[in-house]
Amino acid sequence: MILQAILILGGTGLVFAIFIAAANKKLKVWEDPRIDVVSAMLPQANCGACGLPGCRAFAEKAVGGEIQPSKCTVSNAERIGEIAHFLGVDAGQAVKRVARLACAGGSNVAMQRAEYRGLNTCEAATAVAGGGKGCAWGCLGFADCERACTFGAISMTAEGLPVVDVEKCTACNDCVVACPKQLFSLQVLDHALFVQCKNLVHGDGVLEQCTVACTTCGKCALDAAPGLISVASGVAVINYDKIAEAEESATERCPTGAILWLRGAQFARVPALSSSEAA
Amino acid sequence: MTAIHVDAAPDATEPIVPGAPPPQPLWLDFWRGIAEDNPVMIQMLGLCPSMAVSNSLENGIGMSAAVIFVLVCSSLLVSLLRKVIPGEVRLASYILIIATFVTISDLVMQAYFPALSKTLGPFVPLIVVNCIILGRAEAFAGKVKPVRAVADAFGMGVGFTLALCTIAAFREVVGNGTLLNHPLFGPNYEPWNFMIMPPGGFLTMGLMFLVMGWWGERQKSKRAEVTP
Amino acid sequence: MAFFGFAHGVHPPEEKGLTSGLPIRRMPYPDELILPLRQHAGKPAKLCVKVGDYVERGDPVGQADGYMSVPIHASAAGTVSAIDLWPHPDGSYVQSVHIKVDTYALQAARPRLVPQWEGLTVEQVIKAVQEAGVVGLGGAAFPTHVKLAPPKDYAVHTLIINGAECEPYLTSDHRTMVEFPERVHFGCRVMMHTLGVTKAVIGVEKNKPDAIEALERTKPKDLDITILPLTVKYPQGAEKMLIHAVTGVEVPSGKLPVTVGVVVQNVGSLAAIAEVFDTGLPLIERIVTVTGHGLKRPANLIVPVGTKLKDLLAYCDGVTPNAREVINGGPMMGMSVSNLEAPVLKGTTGIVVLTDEEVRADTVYPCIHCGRCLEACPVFLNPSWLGDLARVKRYQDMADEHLADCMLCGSCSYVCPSNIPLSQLFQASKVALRRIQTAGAA
Amino acid sequence: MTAPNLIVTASPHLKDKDTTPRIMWTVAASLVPVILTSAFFFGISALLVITAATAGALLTERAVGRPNALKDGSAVITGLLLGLSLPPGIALWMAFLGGAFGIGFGKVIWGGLGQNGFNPALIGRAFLQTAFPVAITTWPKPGGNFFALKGDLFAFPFMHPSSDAVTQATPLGLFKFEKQLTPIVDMVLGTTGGSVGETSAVVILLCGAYLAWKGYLNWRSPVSILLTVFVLGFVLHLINPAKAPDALFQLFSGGLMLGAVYMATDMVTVPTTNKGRWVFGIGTGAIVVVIRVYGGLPEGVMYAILIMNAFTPLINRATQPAVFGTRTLKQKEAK
Amino acid sequence: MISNLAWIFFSTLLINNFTLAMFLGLCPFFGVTRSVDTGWRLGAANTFVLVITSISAWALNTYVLVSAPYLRTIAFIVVIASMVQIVEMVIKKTLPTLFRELGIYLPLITTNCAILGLALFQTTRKYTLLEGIVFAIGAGLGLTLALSLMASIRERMDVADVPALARRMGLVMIIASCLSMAFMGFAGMGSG
Amino acid sequence: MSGHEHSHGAPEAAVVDAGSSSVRLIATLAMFGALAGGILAFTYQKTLPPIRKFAGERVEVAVREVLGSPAKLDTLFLVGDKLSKTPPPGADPLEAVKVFIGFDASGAPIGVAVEEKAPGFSSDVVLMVGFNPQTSALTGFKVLAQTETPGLGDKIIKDSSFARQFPGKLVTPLKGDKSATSDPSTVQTITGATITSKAVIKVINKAVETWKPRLDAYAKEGGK
Ligand SMILES: Cc1cc2nc3c(=O)[nH]c(=O)nc-3n(C[C@H](O)[C@H](O)[C@H](O)COP(=O)(O)O)c2cc1C
Ligand SMILES: Cc1cc2nc3c(=O)[nH]c(=O)nc-3n(C[C@H](O)[C@H](O)[C@H](O)COP(=O)(O)O)c2cc1C
Ligand SMILES: Cc1cc2nc3c(=O)[nH]c(=O)nc-3n(C[C@H](O)[C@H](O)[C@H](O)COP(=O)(O)O)c2cc1C
Ligand SMILES: Cc1cc2nc3c(=O)[nH]c(=O)nc-3n(C[C@H](O)[C@H](O)[C@H](O)CO)c2cc1C
Ligand code: SF4
Ligand code: SF4
Ligand code: SF4
Ligand code: SF4
Ligand code: FES
Repeated sequence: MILQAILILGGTGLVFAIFIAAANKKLKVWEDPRIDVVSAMLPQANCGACGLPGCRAFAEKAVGGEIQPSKCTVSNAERIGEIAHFLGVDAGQAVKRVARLACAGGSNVAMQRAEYRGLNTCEAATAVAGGGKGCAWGCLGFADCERACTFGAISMTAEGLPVVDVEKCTACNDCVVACPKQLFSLQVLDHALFVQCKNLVHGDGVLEQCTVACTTCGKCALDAAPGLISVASGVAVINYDKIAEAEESATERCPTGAILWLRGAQFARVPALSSSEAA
Repeated sequence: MTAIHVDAAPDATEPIVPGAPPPQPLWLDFWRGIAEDNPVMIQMLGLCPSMAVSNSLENGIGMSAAVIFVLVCSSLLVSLLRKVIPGEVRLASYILIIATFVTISDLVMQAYFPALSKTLGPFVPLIVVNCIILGRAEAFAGKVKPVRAVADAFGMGVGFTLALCTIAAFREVVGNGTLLNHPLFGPNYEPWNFMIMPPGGFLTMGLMFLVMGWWGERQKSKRAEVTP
Repeated sequence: MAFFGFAHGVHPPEEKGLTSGLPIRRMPYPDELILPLRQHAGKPAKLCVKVGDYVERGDPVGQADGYMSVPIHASAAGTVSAIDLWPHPDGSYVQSVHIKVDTYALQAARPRLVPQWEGLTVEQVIKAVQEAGVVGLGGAAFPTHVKLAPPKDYAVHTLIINGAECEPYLTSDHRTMVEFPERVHFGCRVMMHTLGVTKAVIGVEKNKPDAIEALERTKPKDLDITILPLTVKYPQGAEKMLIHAVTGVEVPSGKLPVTVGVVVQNVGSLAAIAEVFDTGLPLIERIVTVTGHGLKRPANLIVPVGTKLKDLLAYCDGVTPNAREVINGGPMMGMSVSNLEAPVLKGTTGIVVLTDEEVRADTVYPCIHCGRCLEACPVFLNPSWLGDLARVKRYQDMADEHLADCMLCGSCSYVCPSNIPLSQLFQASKVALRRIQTAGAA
Repeated sequence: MTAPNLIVTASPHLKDKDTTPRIMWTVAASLVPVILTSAFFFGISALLVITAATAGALLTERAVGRPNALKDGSAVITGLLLGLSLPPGIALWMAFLGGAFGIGFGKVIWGGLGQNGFNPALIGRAFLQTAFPVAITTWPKPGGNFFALKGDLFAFPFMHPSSDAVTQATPLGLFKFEKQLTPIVDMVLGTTGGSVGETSAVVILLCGAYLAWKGYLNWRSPVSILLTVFVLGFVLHLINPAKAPDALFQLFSGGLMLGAVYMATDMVTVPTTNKGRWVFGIGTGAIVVVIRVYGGLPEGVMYAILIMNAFTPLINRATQPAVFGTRTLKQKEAK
Repeated sequence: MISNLAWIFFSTLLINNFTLAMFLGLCPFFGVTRSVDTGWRLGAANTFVLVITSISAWALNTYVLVSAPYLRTIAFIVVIASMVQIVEMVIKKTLPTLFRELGIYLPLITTNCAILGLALFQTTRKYTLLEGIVFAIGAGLGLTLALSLMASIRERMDVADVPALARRMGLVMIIASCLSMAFMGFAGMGSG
Repeated sequence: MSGHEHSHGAPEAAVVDAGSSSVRLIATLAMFGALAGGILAFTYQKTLPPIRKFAGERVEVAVREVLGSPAKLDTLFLVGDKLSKTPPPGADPLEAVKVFIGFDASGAPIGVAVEEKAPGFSSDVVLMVGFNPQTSALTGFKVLAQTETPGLGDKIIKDSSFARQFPGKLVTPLKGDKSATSDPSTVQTITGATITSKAVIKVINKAVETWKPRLDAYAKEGGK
């Protein structure tokens, strides 16, 4: 009886092992096993900040040596080091960038021309006469960006402005895409000079719309290295190619605070700090 | 494409097995199966037996015992043989090993616990295909040393038991008014038959997930309170 | 009399009685006119004056910037007092020319700026139409000369004239047809000649019997013009619906009407062409219906382009105390205006002032999947599902569900018992989709 | 001129006057004649059962639903319809539990109004049917003193009700198990055993017609269900009269009227396209007949509607009309 | 004969639906029902494997296992697993996109209770080869039905405002509960 | 993908499965199979006796119950269409179709017990039916297998008052009724489980119908 059982199962095993061996020879698709490993080491946020359609695609490229591990902006330095070590490659260097908001017009300083009624999203409000906000360029404060940020880096102040937590921000670009007013841009964290206004109306008339707007008075441009700041377009524009020449003095005579010397989080100089900022 | 220049060769002592779990203290291997990688509640594996035999606690216990037995034995063996088994026939070999232990437990159960064996019916042989066991063999036991494999298997087994027995106890108490066949609420209790039928199984499982979800939400809001 | 129509659609209350019996009157010149350089679909005009210049009525203040553009002309004689960013009815700020109207000028007829039509070649007509700054007056303000020169690979066989005016409240097209039917026919003649078609159909909703009668009465004997009564249903005037009602053909999704051999023009546009060739002046004024229960004296007015809404409303004796919302256009498709400094544009069909009680309710309920929106949508979309997708921002899926075919007619929002702002969601989604696509491409 | 204090809103700026609460409350109100008819036949028991079920539904919606969810009136409908679908002698605690279950697991968990995939009232009933199969198939006799209780209504919660009331099998049960036919007149008028709302087909039809005229229910589903049941019933009766009762009997027996008029029209859980509603109705009708004739249960309306509820998303997918201009586009491409 | 086959088919499809009434194949039922397309494709793959299984089991029962019935479980599973592994390799080679989509579930089809369950039930019910195949098709279509229904409902729930605590798996289980409750309507079919 | 090429040069090649030789692969699987077969056959041999013992006991317990604790039991096997004291050649006595005859202490026959089944609500209801072949009076029945709905169909086991009605009833044939009756060949069905109740009645009628003639014939031939 035991022999019979041995024969049956052994035979079955044999037959199918032969099948599999044959199929294996003919059909095997080779895939670098390190892709799985690297993929498992990635955060699996599939955020796309690296410019690839997901973490697995990143792993494929990383294993292929086509992208540096540090291009994953979400992983911390330690993890990136591990991946680089595993693949035996240079981690590459990442400059810390964060999302910056080109508007400081909270509800306390910016004028609201008409009452908006409808969906509470910036996207929808933009379609309705610009949401009724006095400034056609400014932040509507319905927090589309906050919802878009998968890393919880954005929180809204009591005045309805989004504050980016520079620690949490991974420069994934989601908020940049989400904001219908295109107010966010990714900036190098160490670049301190920043203009937080986009209103193109010239002159002091703009203050009717918002008291922290850029009036194009040109004082910043005068106080800065030549060619660093220009005000011709209706708002102060910084030429970041010359950012090395920037100094804090350029911001000191700004009558409204539209241009500022930023260290860390934005809105450090906005007088009425929201509770979340203060903490 | 650019070739990779390798300066830092991987650690020579333990060859890197693709997808191998990172080294960990042993108790964590054990604990994972009970908590954060609970096979039923988190990984959602082995659901069929969790539903099918969980209409009474007795069944749940019997099933759990069989699963632990098979899980531990096969993990041990798979781990021992991990260097012998060629990758191409990995699955087939694992299944052979598992099926052997399952058949053993089935036969033993038929011989010594005939009544239980009858109520569990085809779900004992079906342990073979319980996704947990193969999953563990594939994801863990086949890649680590035997001690870790057994710790992990045992943890998974206990995790499965906890989940299954909780579900089973709940279903039996509400659906039949009894626990391990002892009446709990007196003779006039109107049992909710619903609970011991298929929809009740899904519902109970759903309730467990709801409780977990509620707990998770609570934790989240608590954390939010601490760091405003 | 047989009526022609389309499937689905809605029946909002018409409220046309406020102005449909009022003859068209001319509004006097205000003190200041605002001429935004972007008034039409396509490229904005190029500024060609500077502050301090004196302009005569009909002088260009902006030149056409390429083929998909038309010039902007001064609607009154006066001095260019400023050139700056100024509120536009759509809520944005646009570079605009301010003209301080010369109160002593005669504002009289001048030597022809636009040549006589008779004897012009097709190319000359098209050039004249562009130089006269004519755009579609049906609302979209699409440059008319472009429509007059369809690509040669399509054979245009029919000119369809849109006299449906399906928007509630608005009566400017209605009054045009009643009071100036000859102009409509003359415009039709110009267009038919230019397009080289022998057949024209004027579609008029059957709730305007006087307009149908006037058009029939003045119909030229030598042209094949049919006046087609249409079912009264919103959005009967939408181009694709109209073509379907008239020809029974569905314009292919994502394609222009020329692909089925028709060109659609609004009656107002025809009258404007007629006027332009008649008077020799470019398009500097238009007929606007100013109406609504929030307005003291509704009227159909000939308004100089560039008149501030503020001045327009004041001319109509102002608004009632409970007026809360001012709409540029009809109440179905028109946009709320947030700033009454914004001017009347070439494409402004009407201004509707709504009272407190009429402002759309705020409470939104969840979609109950009643299917009313599906039955309302004239292009057979599933607004309920699209709305759900929009709420969770699945824009790509929306595009796959033919979001591009949505013409934002608002029928779905109109019927939705849960008051879900569907068309607003779709409008925002279209914008978002475009933004995401450009971000993805970059 | 005084500048108005402007509001900006999205277009369209006009809105049809029907709102969701208005529809819901009207439907709830239209159930009043049905409830009164039940009270006429089953006395105070009917009212008590309906009240208990509605209380279960409302309290649950209040406790775990969205804030203000009670205002939209949909939970009231759920409660009333559940009550109407129960036997008049069922213990009140069970009716209450059914209402709570229906709203809790049939609606709130899904996201509340409009999101649920299955009819909450029927989920509540199906739960009761599975949980307490005996209690829910014990049918008291109609008639008698208005204030007489038709069963152990006040059984202690969670305890076994003692059923000592006079029962009478339903016409469908009588046919299925005893092969006895009930005269159609009795069923049309409602003098037979059955659940609270199974009493008078005529009243339900009239209320439904009113709602259909108001546009609050889409006539396609009820009409297609009734037609399908009639035609299939007719054919099967011709084939095997011993097994299948005649078509009129099928139409007027059981919960078919209530189900077709009030439950297969719950817009939330039936297809949104008109074509889909026909498919839904035909499917429901067919399953009703199949269960009644070949199934183990005498009545299948509840299960038929639930099963078709499950198919609703698939039906929606399949019956979406072609977007304007896509057909011509395809033709063009084909050329 | 025909009516017997028809009965096997319909009872397996609807009344004793593997997933909704017999608790077989729940892992893919919960794991791979995010979109209808994947759902029904997996169902189709499953049906295919079930038919292979049925034939293999029948052959084993008639030719190999007559004298050693206790080897049934192990023999079935080895044969089925090998067959599926071969099929898997073929798909990986020829249809890589399909392979990607069904991911880890392809090998898991082998270790899906429905497969072995089918083989065991077929044995205890002593089905002939033809009956077995019909049984397998019924079971496979039943799985496909359950998968598609679940997936279609989940697609709709993806856009719903589901309470946070139910979002992960809670609601999915409740949907399963409702589905299985609805299909109880077919219970007792054929008995009355 | 290009990963394939470079991996050969890299030291990680050790990681990569070099591709086992087919022989090794085949040998492993065959050996595993043989080993498993051996182990299982061994286990089977060890567990077979208790399994068979239990199966036999289960039937015996049921028989004793339906016949009211007989002092002695005889087993007859169905061979062809006849009853005989020996099982058909080659058949497993456990699996063979058989009938049990019970005798009281005085050696007088009490009745016979047979296994029979019929479809219930969900699937077959399998009963051990005990009856007196001379009078067609029932001695009792016991449910051997059923998958009826808990709470409804399974009342045929749980509701003792249902089973209590049966002893003494005359199978001429047996009928069911919804209301209580004193008719000697009618039993009251369970409310809410009519179908299962009727299935029990069906099984009993079938048992008596098929087995009574055989037993009669056997008795006529003098019990050989
Ligand atoms: C030859 C020709 C080309 C056209 N090209 C465009 C175009 O590129 N984009 C566009 O929006 N409309 C174009 N139109 C005009 C449309 O047909 C339509 O009239 C216009 O979009 C305004 O329609 P509406 O008011 O319904 O939005 C073109 C018309 C013609 C005759
Ligand atoms: C929903 C909708 C409704 C419309 N209703 C009208 C209308 O009532 N009358 C009209 O002239 N144009 C209406 N239009 C614009 C037409 O589609 C089309 O653009 C116009 O008739 C073209 O003529 P034009 O270029 O001369 O303006 C509508 C467009 C849409 C999208
Ligand atoms: C889910 C469900 C399961 C059922 N199970 C059984 C059962 O196992 N046995 C049975 O006889 N009746 C069962 N029934 C009830 C029968 O279909 C039928 O209603 C009942 O047998 C009729 O009995 P009555 O006439 O005494 O009420 C079940 C009903 C439902 C809804
Ligand atoms: C015509 C109509 C029929 C309805 N039928 C039901 C029903 O059968 N069951 C129910 O729970 N709710 C019903 N409702 C109420 C509502 O749609 C239901 O509570 C939703 O399913 C909850 O999301 C109905 C509503 C209307 C307007
Ligand atoms: S930054 Fe943009 S997205 Fe964020 S709240 Fe402001 S307008 Fe909205
Ligand atoms: S969404 Fe914006 S703020 Fe958030 S992490 Fe990405 S870049 Fe930073
Ligand atoms: S707005 Fe778009 S979706 Fe809505 S009815 Fe109009 S075309 Fe259809
Ligand atoms: S009309 Fe409104 S409630 Fe009805 S289906 Fe459409 S979106 Fe949903
Ligand atoms: S346990 Fe049954 S399919 Fe996974």
